[in-house]
Parts: sequence; structure tokens; C-alpha cells
Amino acid sequence: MNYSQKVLEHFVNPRNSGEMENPDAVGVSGSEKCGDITRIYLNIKNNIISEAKFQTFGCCAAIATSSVTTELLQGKTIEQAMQLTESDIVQALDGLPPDKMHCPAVAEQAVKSALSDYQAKHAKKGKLL
Amino acid sequence: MNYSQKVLEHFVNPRNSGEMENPDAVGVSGSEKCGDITRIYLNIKNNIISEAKFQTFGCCAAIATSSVTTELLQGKTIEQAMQLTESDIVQALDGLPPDKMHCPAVAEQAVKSALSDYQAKHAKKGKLL
Amino acid sequence: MQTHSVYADYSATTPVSQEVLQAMLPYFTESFGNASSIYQIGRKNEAAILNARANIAQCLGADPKEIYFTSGGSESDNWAIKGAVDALKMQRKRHIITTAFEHHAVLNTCQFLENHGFEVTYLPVSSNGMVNPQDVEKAIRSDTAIVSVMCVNNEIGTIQPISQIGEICHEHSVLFHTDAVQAIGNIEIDVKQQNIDMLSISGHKFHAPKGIGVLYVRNGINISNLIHGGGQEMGKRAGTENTAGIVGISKALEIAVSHIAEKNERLTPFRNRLIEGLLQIKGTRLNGDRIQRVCNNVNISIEGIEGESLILLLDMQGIQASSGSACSAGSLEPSHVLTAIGLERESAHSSLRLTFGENFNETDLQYILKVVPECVEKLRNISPLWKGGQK
Amino acid sequence: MQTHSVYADYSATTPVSQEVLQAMLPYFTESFGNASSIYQIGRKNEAAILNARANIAQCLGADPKEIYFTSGGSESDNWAIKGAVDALKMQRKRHIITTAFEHHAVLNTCQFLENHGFEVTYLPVSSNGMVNPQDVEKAIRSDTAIVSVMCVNNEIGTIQPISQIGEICHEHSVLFHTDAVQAIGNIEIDVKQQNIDMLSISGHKFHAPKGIGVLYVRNGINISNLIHGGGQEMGKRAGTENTAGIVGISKALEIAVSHIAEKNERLTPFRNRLIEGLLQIKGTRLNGDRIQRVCNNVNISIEGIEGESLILLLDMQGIQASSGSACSAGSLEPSHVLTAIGLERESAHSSLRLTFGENFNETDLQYILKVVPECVEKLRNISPLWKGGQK
Ligand SMILES: Cc1ncc(COP(=O)(O)O)c(C=O)c1O
Ligand SMILES: Cc1ncc(COP(=O)(O)O)c(C=O)c1O
Repeated sequence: MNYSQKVLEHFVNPRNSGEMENPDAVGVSGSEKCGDITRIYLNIKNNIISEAKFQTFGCCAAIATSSVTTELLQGKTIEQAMQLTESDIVQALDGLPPDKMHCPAVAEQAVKSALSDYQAKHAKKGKLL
Repeated sequence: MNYSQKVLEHFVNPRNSGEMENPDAVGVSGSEKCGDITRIYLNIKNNIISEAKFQTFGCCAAIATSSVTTELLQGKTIEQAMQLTESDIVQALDGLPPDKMHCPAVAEQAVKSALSDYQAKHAKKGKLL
Repeated sequence: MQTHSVYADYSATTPVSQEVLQAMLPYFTESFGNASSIYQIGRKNEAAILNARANIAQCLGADPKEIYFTSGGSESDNWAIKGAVDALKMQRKRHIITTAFEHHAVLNTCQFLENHGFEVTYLPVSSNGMVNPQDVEKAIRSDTAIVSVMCVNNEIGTIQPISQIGEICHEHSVLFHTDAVQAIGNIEIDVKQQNIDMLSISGHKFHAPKGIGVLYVRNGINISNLIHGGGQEMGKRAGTENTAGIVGISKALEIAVSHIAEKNERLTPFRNRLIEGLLQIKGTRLNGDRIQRVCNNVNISIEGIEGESLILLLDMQGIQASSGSACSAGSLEPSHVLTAIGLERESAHSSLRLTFGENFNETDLQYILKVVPECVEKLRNISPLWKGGQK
Repeated sequence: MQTHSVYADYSATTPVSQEVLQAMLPYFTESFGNASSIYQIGRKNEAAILNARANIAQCLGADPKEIYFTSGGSESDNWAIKGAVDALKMQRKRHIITTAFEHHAVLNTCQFLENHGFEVTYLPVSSNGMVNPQDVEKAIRSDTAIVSVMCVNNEIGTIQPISQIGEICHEHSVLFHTDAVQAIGNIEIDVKQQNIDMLSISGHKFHAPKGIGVLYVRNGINISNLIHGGGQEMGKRAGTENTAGIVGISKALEIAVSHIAEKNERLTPFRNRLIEGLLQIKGTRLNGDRIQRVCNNVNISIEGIEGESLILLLDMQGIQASSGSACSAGSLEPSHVLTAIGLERESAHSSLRLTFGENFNETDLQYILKVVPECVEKLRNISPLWKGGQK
């Protein structure tokens, strides 16, 4: 199990960690039973992600993955964010050990879930108005 | 496989080895197939073993056993020689490794066979005269 | 940044001690002969092995002819169980009893045998990590070949009632094997007094090198070979003798057993203070009995954090520890030992095992008690599962 | 008295070289961590093992994922054969083909399997110690699981037509295993080019320590585990990794394969002169083919004398050699290899094997050619079976 410097750095100094007060969207993914659970919080202004935060219960790779994901989301439009892939995340971390290649999927799913949460709410609001 | 000094000494400098010319008795024992064969030659004067020689094909223990046996036989009466046991031989060698405890039996048998050879011839002669 | 370092993973492995290494070195280079050879450098090695066998026998209360060298604890466990049931198969003994929290060397061997027509009973363990001898007795059937219960659990350090279990086995004429890999140097072993028929040991757990182990097999018990070939180990385990390893494990065992009392006296107070100190952290629990445990094992579950990330944070602070057994590191399965004692999968993922060495000292203790809470705090701050004690 | 000394039993075992020992030493003491642990000293060991696996793979023309570490040649042989037939048992493949002159690690494994419902064909070998690939082809049946033929015989040093045998096996979709324990450093091995599915190696035959070996298993071939437990060796061979041994065997193999040409060039003339010189002794014969043999093996039968006593006399003169394989020393059985090539039991008891090392030199040669005839003479003088050439 050899982590890249990038992974270790994000693990030791995670960016944007912690709960967000009044997020515009929240997504959860993973399963505590598998040892991994990630929550992604988003603030969205004018279709653009102005702030992303995370909370993760999981291994070093899971934490680093969430951390880098929040960085990748910053400033992206919803459409851009929707296109974020596992391999974007792996690349941003300078790679992950083979045993840990499932982590980006958890993060990606949390993001997608947050975004659909937002779109659902937004769509509803739109209709109501 | 640890041989006593005595065994090694007899092995390196065997006593009374080689063929005897005109022996009064010869005995053979062992089987080449088992890797051991010993021939004992005796010169007998007035019921007493005046000279004993041996030839042995076999391991270090077999050679040392034969060598020490010829020493033990020297000067013995036929009756005394008949009573020579495996353990006398083992003792004279300061012991033998467990794997080699079959060697004295080969020597003892060669002696017995030489002696019965002699007794048979002698008895016949006695009867004929 | 790092101010101190403590290796606290002695149950995973230990360094070879200088004394042991010095004893081994000649057998790599000068005295390298094949112990089965008949010339002098071979016989010299044979003598060293005989010596080691006798020395190990004495350390365990056994006879030298009952000591077989193997490549480690896993081979010993495999050989004991597979060898015993193979030798007994003509008697139609097709049942094996073991426990739910054995090492995988035992568990996976049993599972393999299940696929080969054997039936296995996995006894439960209590919530404090103890096997009940009565459970063993109840599980014994007329076709039971062997009972295998470990001396000391490798994760939670609980000491099992081996001697009683052995007695029960003997009353029912069933073979009794125990995995003593984690017991050596921590508790006294006397195979005769403790009614043990077969016992596994692994050198690297007590300062001998990796790749050498012992299986004790009581005189009169016939087990099939696991590794067939040359006539080494009295015809029971083939392979050119690892003389350096054999000399090493003999020396290491001698040192280990002669320091048991001293080690217990020294380490027990540290263990107790460590347990007390760590349980000050909110949302923690001790895994395994507090009293019936070896003197160098602490295992706690820490709510809201995951084991691997704690281990890595601790490593960055100079503390080497483990979470679950070293063997299952890298797997996502929660520890089978912790689930066996009733932990939910979540808490089983949140365990920290500290197992310390003979030289553990006050500074080490203080350092751990300072660093662990900090690391836990840090991870809880980013955990979605931690709400300050009230989930 | 003794004027010179020559260790000429390299096929029995070799000393660990200084280079190999130096590579190993850090892994006993400083870098001792468990390779399965996730902290840094564990990961450092894991990296050393990955490195070794890649290096060994390269030496053999294999993929790193095809290299498994074992405790030696015997375990590798046992695992390959037992593991393969166990994995194939559902397909009702219950037939094994091997040869009459394999090492006991193969022969006794096959015998064990015969007692477990398998059928084994032991192919004959020719009087010059060669296996005929056609014999392999003829022996293959629809239920043949595996063919095991050694690369180089350990007693008489003959080099077998492995590549052809492998090709035949593959034409018939049968697994091909070869015991290459005596081949390493003497002949080139390329598992892919030589159609080898599984290959056994033992470290101590080429200056690595005793107690470490390798089994190569071609990608896509599934064999059952021999030693179950932890997830080491990609889940196929349990036991805490013997990092020092692994680093040692990697280094030693690298050195051995890079010196094959040089070694052959240097030793072949010595071997030939030794054979010629020793055959000057009346009543001697060469065992094994004169050409198809490794560069460091001489094996002759000497009428009228018994092997062990010759070995001991030679040892007293500083020459270490063997008679029959080291493994069968101490047993009274004549060498099965020599009887397989058609020797009478008597001549099989009268063999001398000299296997020399890389540094064998002119002085060694001259010394052997002087001492051996003297010792033979001495023993023949007391032998009842020697009558100066005419029995
Ligand atoms: C051809 C052959 N196979 C297997 C072995 C067994 O190797 P080890 O004794 O290292 O287990 C040996 C050596 O004794 C050998 O020469
Ligand atoms: C209880 C127990 N049994 C068996 C083993 C296996 O020992 P080894 O890895 O040396 O084969 C271990 C260590 O990993 C252990 O802790």
C-alpha cells in the first residue's frame, strides 16, 4: 500500500472538511459497513458551486479523495460538476493503490447525489413559481 | 551421525585388515545389497585364536566394527570367542550412532560363521581319524 | 515535527534481537553445510539442530523428539490440523472443533477441509473474548478428530483456558491442538501440564527471524506429512534444514521464556494505565477481557473513526500500531475477531490495537496518551458519524 | 596433515554469499516490520518484496504476479503437484506422470497422492540418465492432470529436454511442472520459451539462505493453496513474509543468472578433466550423460568400495563430497537415481558425487585427482569385493 505524496498531503491536511451550515445541497454515499462513508455539502450560486465541503469516515484514501474532490468542485458549473469522473479524481491525487480504487466512486456518487438533490429541489421550486 | 573418536581412529587405521593366506577358518556375513559385507579370517592354534584378520565393504562404522572385532578376538579361546556379543563390540568402540547399530551384528555373525566353519571341519577330522 | 517514536505492534512482528542474530550469523557463511551430509561441516550443523531441538523441548516441557521445525506459525497450524485429520480419516473421524476467533491460518484450513468432506464446528466466544470449556465439551461428537483453540488471541490478547480444554479433549479421546503463536514470552507453556497434544509457534513474534516456526507433536501421535520429500525432521517434514533459523528460534525462545515473569511485572502496570488513559476518550470501549489478557495488549474501539486512517496518522507521529490483525490489513472486511465478540461492523472498523515490547517505558506511555487523543480528535472532526458522543 | 581443502558438494547446499547476506541484514533488525502492515516500516518491507518479485520474474522470463515465495524447493514441489491435482479434481483428472529419478520431494508427494486415489506413472530414464519426451507423450491419458519432470537431476547432473516435454504437455492440455532446483545458475531458464507452467526453486542451492524458495505458476493456472491463512502472496500462500529471505533469494538469483555463461565456460573444462582423471581409476564408470550434464557435476561409481566410507576419508583430507543425494545420506537404501539408470544395487552404493562451485580452480582439480585415488586404494585394500579389477 503505497500512497502518493499528494494523497498523504490531502489526508494530513484535508481541504474543506467539516459540516456546512445551510448547504444548498447535500449528498451521501458509501456504506459504513464497508468502512467508507462520505457526505458532500455544496453551496450553489447562479448554477456555480461557490463552496464545497465534506465529511468522511474511512481510510486515508477515502479522506484524500473527498478532500481533492471538494477542490475540483470549487467554481464548477453544475453541468461541469456532473461530468466529474473517477479518473479525474484519481489523476488529481497522482494515482491510488489498486486496493483503493473504489474510493473515487464513493466520492463521485456523493457529488452526483448532492447535485440531483439540488436539481430536484430546484426543479420543484421552478415549477411552483 | 556423530562417530566416537575410537570409531574414527579404527576407520582411519584399521587393525588386521586384508586377506589372510591359509586361514584355519573363514566366515562371511552381511549382504552387499544392504551396503555391508564382512569377511573374518582366523588362525587357530590349540583352541586359541592366534590371529584374526578382516575384509569389509561398508561404511565407516562397519569397517571400525570389523577392526575392533579382530582385536577382541586375538588370544581368545573358541568358547570365549563364541560368547562375543554385539554390545561387547559397541562398548569397545565407545558407542555407535543409532543408525549404525546394525553393524556389530554383521561382525558378530561373521565371527560365529567362521567358528562354526572351523568346528565343523575339526569335528569331521576328528571323526575321520 | 515528530518528537518521539514507539513501535507498538509487537503482535504483528518483532525485530530480530542482536543476541539471536549473532547466534545465527555463522550458519549463513562459515558453517553452511547441509545438516544431512555426513562430513564434518554437515555434522556440525546437525549437532546445532539437535541442540536447538533439545533446548526448545525444555522450554516447552516437551521431549526433543516431539519438536518439529516448520516455516512459521501458518505452516504449523496447517500441518497440525490437516495432518491429524488425514491420519485419522480411516477411523471416519470427520469432525473438527475450533472457535470463531482463531487466526486465519486455522480458520482457512478448516474451511478448506469443509470443502473436502469434513464438518467444522466454530464455537462462539463470549463478549469479553473467552472460550467456554463447556462449549467444547458439548460440541464433541463420536466422530470428532481434533479440537483447535488458540492460547492467546492475536487481536484482543485474551488468554484462553487451554489446560481445561485439553483435559476435556483427553477425557473424550480427542486430539487437542493450540495455536500458541501469541503466547510465547507472555505466559508459561508446559505442554504436558496443560494437556496439549500439538502446539504451533512462530519465531518472528519473539525476536527470531521470519520464516521459522515449530510444531510440537506429542509422542505417540501420528500425523500425516504436509510437505513430503527428504527424511529431514525425523521423516515428518521435508526440506533442507534452515539451520540459521533453527538456531535463531532456539536462542530467542530461551530468552523469551526466561523473561516471562519480569516482562509481566514490568508491562502489566503500563497496560493497565494505557487502558485507563485511552478509555478517557469519549466513545471508546475495551475489546477483550481486562484481566484475562496478555500483559502487552491493548485493544479499543473508537466510535466515529476508521482504523486505517488512525493507524496512518499515528505512524506520522512515530507510533506504529494496528487495527485488526496485521494479516487482514488491506482488506475491507471488519475484523472477524471483533465481530465474534459481538461488535457491530462499524465498531469493528474502528479498533486500535497497541501491542508493546519488553522495553516499553513511561515516556512511551505518556507519548501515546498524548498523541492518540489528538489523532482521534482530528479524524472525528471530519467524520460524518461523530456528533460529540451523541450520534 | 591436510594440505588443502575443497568443498565439492554445491548441489547439497552453498554458503550464503557476502553480497546476499549484506542485502538481507537490514531486514532482520532495522527494517523488520510486517510487510502486511500499513505503516511505513511495513510498507518499506512490502516494497522490498515487490522489488524482489519483479527481479525474480525478470530472471525467469515471467511476470511478477506469477512468482510466489515458499520455504524452499520441497514446499514448492509439494505445492505445485498437490495444488494442481486438488484444483483439477472436479474434472476427474486423477493421473500424474513423473519420472523414476525425481527428487524425493516429487516422488514422495506422488506416493502420498497414490494413497489418496491418484494414479501415478513413473517414466523410466535411459542408462545415461535422460528422459525421453516420446515416453511422456505415450503416457499421457485423457485424465492426466500434470506432468512433473525435473530440469536437472540432482545426483547425476543430466539436463532434461524440458522445452520439448512442455510442448507435448501443452499439445495435450496437460499441466507441466519442472523442479529446477539444480538448474539455477547452470543453465538458462525462460519459463515462456520453455513451455513451463510451474517451476520450483530453492535459494540455498545458489548462495541464498536455506528456508526460502520460489514457485512460479503461469498466469491463468489455478492451484489450491498448500498453506492456508492470511492473505500473503496474493492470497495463495499464507505466512508472514520472510522479507530477509526474499531479498536474499532475489539478489542471489540475479547474480546466478548473470554468471551462467561465465560459469559454464570456466567449469566445463574442469569437469571434463575431472571425469577423465577419475576414470583412470580401474573399475570406475561415469554416471549420467557426458555431454548433457551441468558444468559442475561429476558422478562416478567405483567398484569395491562403499560410498559413505569414501566420503569420510575424503572429508579427513579436506574434500567435501557426497554419495547419492545428501537427502538420502544416513539411509541404507541405494540411490534411486542410480538404480533408475540401471545400476546394480552394489554399484549404486559405490558412487561419488563431486559438485563444485564457481571458484573451483586448478589446485582443487589436482588435489582431488591426487586424493581420490589414494582413498579408493586404501578402501579397496580392505574390501572383500575388490580383486584388482577381476572380481
Ligand atoms: C532436485 C531437487 N529438488 C528439490 C530439492 C529440495 O529442496 P529443499 O531441500 O531446499 O527443500 C532438492 C535439494 O535437496 C533438489 O536437489
Ligand atoms: C495467532 C496467530 N497464529 C498464526 C499466525 C501466523 O504466523 P506466521 O505469519 O508466522 O505464519 C499469527 C501471526 O500472524 C498469529 O498471530
